[in-house]
Amino acid sequence: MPAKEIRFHGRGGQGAVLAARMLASACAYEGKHVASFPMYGFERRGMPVVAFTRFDTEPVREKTQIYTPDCLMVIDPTLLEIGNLYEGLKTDGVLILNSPKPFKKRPSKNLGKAGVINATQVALCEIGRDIPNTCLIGALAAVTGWVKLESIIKGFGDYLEGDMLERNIRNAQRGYNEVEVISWD
Amino acid sequence: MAVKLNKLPKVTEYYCDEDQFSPGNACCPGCIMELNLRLVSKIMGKDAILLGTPGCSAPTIHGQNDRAWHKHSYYACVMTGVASSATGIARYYKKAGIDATIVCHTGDGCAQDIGIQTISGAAERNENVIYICYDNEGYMNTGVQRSSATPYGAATSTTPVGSKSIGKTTNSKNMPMIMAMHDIPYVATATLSHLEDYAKKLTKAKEMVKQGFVYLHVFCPCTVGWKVRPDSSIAVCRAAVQSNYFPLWEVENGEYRITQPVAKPKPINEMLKLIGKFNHLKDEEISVLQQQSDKRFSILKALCGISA
Amino acid sequence: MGLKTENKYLFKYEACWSDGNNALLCLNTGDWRTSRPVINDELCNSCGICMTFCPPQCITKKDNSFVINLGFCKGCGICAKECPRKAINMTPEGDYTDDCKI
Amino acid sequence: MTARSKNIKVITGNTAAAYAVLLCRPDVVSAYPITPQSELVEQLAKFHADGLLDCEYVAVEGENSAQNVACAAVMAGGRAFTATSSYGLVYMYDTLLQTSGYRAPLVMVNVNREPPGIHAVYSGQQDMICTRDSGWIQVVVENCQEILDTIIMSYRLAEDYDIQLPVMVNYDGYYLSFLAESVDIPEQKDVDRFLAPLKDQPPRMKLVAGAGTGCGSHGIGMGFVEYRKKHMAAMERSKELWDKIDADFKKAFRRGYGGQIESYKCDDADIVLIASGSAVGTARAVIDAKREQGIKVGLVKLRFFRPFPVEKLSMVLKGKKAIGVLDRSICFGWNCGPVFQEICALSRHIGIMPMLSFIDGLANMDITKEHIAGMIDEIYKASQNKPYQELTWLP
Repeated sequence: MPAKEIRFHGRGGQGAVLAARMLASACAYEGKHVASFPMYGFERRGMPVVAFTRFDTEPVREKTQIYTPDCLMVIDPTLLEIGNLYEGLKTDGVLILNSPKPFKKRPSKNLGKAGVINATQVALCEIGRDIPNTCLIGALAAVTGWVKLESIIKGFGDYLEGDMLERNIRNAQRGYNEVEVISWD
Repeated sequence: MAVKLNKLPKVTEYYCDEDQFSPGNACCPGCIMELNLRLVSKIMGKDAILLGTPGCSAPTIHGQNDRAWHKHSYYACVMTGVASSATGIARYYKKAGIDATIVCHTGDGCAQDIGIQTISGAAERNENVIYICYDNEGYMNTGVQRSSATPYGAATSTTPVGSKSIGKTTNSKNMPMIMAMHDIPYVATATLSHLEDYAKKLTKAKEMVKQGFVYLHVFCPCTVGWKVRPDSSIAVCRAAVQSNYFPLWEVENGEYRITQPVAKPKPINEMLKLIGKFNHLKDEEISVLQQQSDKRFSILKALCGISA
Repeated sequence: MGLKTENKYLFKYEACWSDGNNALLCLNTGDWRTSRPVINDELCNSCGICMTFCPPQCITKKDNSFVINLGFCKGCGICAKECPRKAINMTPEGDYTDDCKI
Repeated sequence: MTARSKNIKVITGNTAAAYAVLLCRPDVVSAYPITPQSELVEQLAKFHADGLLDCEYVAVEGENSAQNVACAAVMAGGRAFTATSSYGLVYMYDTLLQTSGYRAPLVMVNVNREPPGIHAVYSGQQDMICTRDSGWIQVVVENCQEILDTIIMSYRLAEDYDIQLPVMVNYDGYYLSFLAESVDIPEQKDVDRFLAPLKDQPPRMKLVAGAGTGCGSHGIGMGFVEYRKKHMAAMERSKELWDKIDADFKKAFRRGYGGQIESYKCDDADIVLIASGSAVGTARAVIDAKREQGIKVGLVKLRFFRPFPVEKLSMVLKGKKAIGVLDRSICFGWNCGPVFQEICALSRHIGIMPMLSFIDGLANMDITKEHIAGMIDEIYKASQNKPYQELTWLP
């Protein structure tokens, strides 16, 4: 599998930075080279945050932001309004979206697949708080097939423990199982 | 021929070591900061480590190339870093299991102006460090400029008296009280007219530093900067105590106590007339200084539980 | 004519460390004096107050009286001023210049 | 025996630095949080709280104190660590000069960030440039693994009896401080073994209660001049030793970084790009792509900034047709980048050739592959005797 680049869009407090890092850990457990970093100004709740994750079978040398993603993860549906969200998306690109609404219209010809799940609702149910990130990583594993669910769950162990780990595992499993996939040719 | 007494003054009973300083030191004639250093040396003992910074005591504490002015180990550092450097030494010694008395010795310019942040920080962290501030009410080493310890009405080279100026127009900082409000184990004021009182406090400081930060604020007139006769610096100290301009007190684990109560305080003018930097003051300005001094003393009394 | 270059180091450490075990730095502060303290043995009761207040601590007890080390006395006069029995007089150094010649 | 740990973790640059500090067993750690370094301070506090880091952890009230605490702890005989960034670095400037002048072998991390403007929580190397003449050894690193490894190597260098100088390890804010990568965390015993030769060194001077020795005046008259000469000589000695330490590290851990500089595909190169920090990684990828297009381009990664690797650079750069320098900072008064200015000073060793200064990546702006490709195109043009522009600002 060639190198993959994933860009995460979220708001401060939703776990976009951690999601990007957790995905990197999961890929590292599969023996891949990974790199992940966020870009934000002051740390403020609610402020838009962008994070990046790259993985490859070769060492990842680039230390740049991601301009031509293979996949976009949008953790907050209001961020779909960002003007240039799909700019640079590779052909057959993937969107992982947290949204309570169905996603029908193809927003970019480069978008090949969209995985949509109401991750906020799942998180409120499983974790008790609006932290949809782990659910969406589960969804990403299901939609892309780039990384195994068990690696994702293993990766969580680097960041969480005890009850929170259990809850987030359930969150990810539900994302994996319940994500609705829309494909375009 | 007078009958000879067999006894030395009581302060000598507190000496535990010889004076470690060279007999010929670069302090002005009549400078009682020199007396202060030698007293600290005798009571803290040779093993005390001295920390200093640029200031009047710098040429005495810090050596030149491979030679020194005294036999203490010492560390000299930038003016912003005395209490923090003492922290570094104290913490390393703690980690290495080494026992040592660490004594910072700086003027008011370092303690309450440029270095106040680091003192405040070290006090809040309750480092095992003794900090002695010799308060000569200004930057004397650099040519008598005002500091935050310079009192209202004093003439200095940056608060000169002129047709539109009476000297410094604001009050000094009440530094010992600022330090007391840090709730550290021990804070005391002292001066060199009351040597036994001071010696007791130094001795106590040596004990109390085991519990944490200790701050001693020492009233230390500068003959040159204050325009005081070289023989009168001790007299000025005494007058400051007797007028309650500089009361001698201590606070030990939150207990405030005036150590040298003055039965009948003299007017502040008794002290001012010994000091040239106040020569130009008129009665109304003197009364401003008197009122400020009274107000500070009443706060101290309240803290000591003495009713007005 | 070339510049003289000196490559020999004078001090043994890499950084500047002074050693109090070497002979201490010392100024002949006695030279600064314009008047000297003279103890009047008639009045002195050896209370030692002068000794405690002397800034350079150059007054020491010898037998039952006090001696002033004029090599370091800066002539500030604190001892004379603080003496409760007025047993110390500050005398102009000029009075002693003839002694010096001898 | 080569040590290869199985302990690979996906961690950020800041966390990698914290692991390095943990492994070097400092006696005293003092630091004050500042974006983008805070995570490092927090991580060390956590290690300390969990009993993993057996040291005195001093949570100071500002960077100036952080540097003073660390400097004094080192002068008292201990091993210390501190970390800062941007304004924090310049807030400790008075003491930076003291630490190096006192020859205190302290290791410090500086997470590179732009200094002016309180909103400038952005990556940029200007903070390091502001302190280039502070008498510190300054190292710049490229990735998270190198952060960890370089801190360990830095203690070997700083505390060597022949050096006795503080070392500042610099890495880009955001692009490295927050970059999570797989990092091989060495075993404690292997790091202990790597640092063990320091124990065989002659004892350096330290502050001992009752010994009657003291420091801080930095010499008077000819004494001052002598200590300056010694300081400068030690700085020069550090170059060769750094190369040796790097080789030793490679032997012990199978990871080497080339010492003062790393040259990448320079041997047969006609033109060379010089860069430091996180941009080097990106530049490697672009160099490979350009080589595939037939441009014989090489890359020099500057690891030592102070002392400046004059000899090593001269060897690599001599005879090239054109060189370009990428700076993530600016040099006032010379209208170019600071590293460029220093490379120009190599002309007496490498001869006259077209030299191009590129200023890029200020204030967190991304140094993209396209930017670097553009730089290489410009250097190439200049090497073909075509007119070129000496200074280019990107983006």
